[in-house]
Amino acid sequence: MRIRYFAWLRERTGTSGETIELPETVKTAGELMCWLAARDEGYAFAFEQPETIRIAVNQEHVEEDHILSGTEEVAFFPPMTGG
Amino acid sequence: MRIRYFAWLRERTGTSGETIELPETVKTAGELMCWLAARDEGYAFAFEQPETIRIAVNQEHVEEDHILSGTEEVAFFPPMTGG
Amino acid sequence: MSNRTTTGFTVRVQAENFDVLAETEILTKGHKDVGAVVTFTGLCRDEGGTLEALELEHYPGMAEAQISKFARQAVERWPLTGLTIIHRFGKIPPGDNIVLVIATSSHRRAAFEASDFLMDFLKTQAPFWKKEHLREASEGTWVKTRAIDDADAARWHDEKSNNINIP
Amino acid sequence: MSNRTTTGFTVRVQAENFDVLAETEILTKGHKDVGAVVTFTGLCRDEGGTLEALELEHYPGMAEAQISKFARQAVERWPLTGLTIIHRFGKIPPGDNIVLVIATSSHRRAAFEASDFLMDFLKTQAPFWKKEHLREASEGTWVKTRAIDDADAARWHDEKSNNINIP
Repeated sequence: MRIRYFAWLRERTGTSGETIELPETVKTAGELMCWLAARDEGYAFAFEQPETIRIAVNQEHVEEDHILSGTEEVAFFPPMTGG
Repeated sequence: MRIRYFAWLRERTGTSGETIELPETVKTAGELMCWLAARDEGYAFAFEQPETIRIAVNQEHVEEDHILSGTEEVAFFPPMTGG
Repeated sequence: MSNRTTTGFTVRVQAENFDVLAETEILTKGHKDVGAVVTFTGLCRDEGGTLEALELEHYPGMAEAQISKFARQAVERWPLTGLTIIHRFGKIPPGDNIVLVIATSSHRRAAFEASDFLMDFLKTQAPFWKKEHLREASEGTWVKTRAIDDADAARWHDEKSNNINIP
Repeated sequence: MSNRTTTGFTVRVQAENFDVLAETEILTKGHKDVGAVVTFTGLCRDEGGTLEALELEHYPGMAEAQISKFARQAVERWPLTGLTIIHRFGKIPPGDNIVLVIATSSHRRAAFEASDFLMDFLKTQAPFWKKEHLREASEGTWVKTRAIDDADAARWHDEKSNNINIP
């Protein structure tokens, strides 16, 4: 599964994207954030306030409880500031 | 006193403006409309529905009961359709 | 009411066409506090090909004065950085410009609301009258007011301020 | 819901600047049913001279998809004759263009409301992130969301239609 990070999530994780093998235990987007946060200090910093993070699955906004099975791409990013 | 007519009031009265001597009996803008309407058929047609006519005195919108003493210019016109 | 310095504005009533780009640049070039530019351009529609031209009559002097009055209300009510209003008169063929409002501000809401407000008042309170000349008719017809335009203008009374005077 | 034919629209996400006049002419030249043109241009402010540049990061693909989703909602909700939305990304110096919305319609209210609506959703729902680079600071700072922008976007839920989906 492809994961993408934008803005300060990209800076804190140190990567704009990566491909991971989703562990059996991780079912939802929220669980994926927990799992990623446990990786190292940078990821822990990136995901320290998961409630502020927006999630997109296959380029559509989803909530934390979104089930990831069948997902090609998950993106994590801060609230948007376009326009 | 200068009187000006715009749009269909100009067309019906047959003039864009004229200078009149205000009779003693005419105090308000509404009374002036009555007095003008009595002049001839064109003026009668122009002022047949005085409630639809807008009035400006010295280039400011006023109501029918506006007292005309001291007025330099009165204008009569239909509801505006600018923009 | 407020001790904020209000912005100046430009009002023109003219027969000639106007240049939206040039007018916009006057308000933006070298003004780096501008974050939002809203332009409204009103054009002459051809009414499904039936219209030959619109003829716009106006009350010289009062037209400028009324538009300036609304412009003053707009710069007092919203934190604009610039405001330009141009209204044409005379014979205008389909596709041609009739009216232009440009409002600039730091943030978008002020520019949107001010230009929207101004158009509502230009429609109903500025002394202009439109006559339609149709291709198939020898006589022109005066355009009737639309109730929706009065309703639009009335929106600006209900909220915020009492500084708008409709007779 | 309605059997009115909905209008097409143009959405572009690009690094290059855009030309407001040229984009406007695409929607107006030869379209004589257009009575109202509203353009919104968002510019990079210099924040009182402190800003070196804004850096705009975006999510390629999703940015275009989200903007197109809002554009589709706009042409379904309002009787527009044309709609163009352009959003830039990359490093943008003060005074430069960031975003453009042009909405055209027969009557002004549709053009005003659609462009206002689209800007509210671009601000809060399109995947763009702004980083401010100040003259006096070596590190850039991510721009925070403003509560007022969410409140502005929420205005469009209360009325008329349910076809707007905010997650």
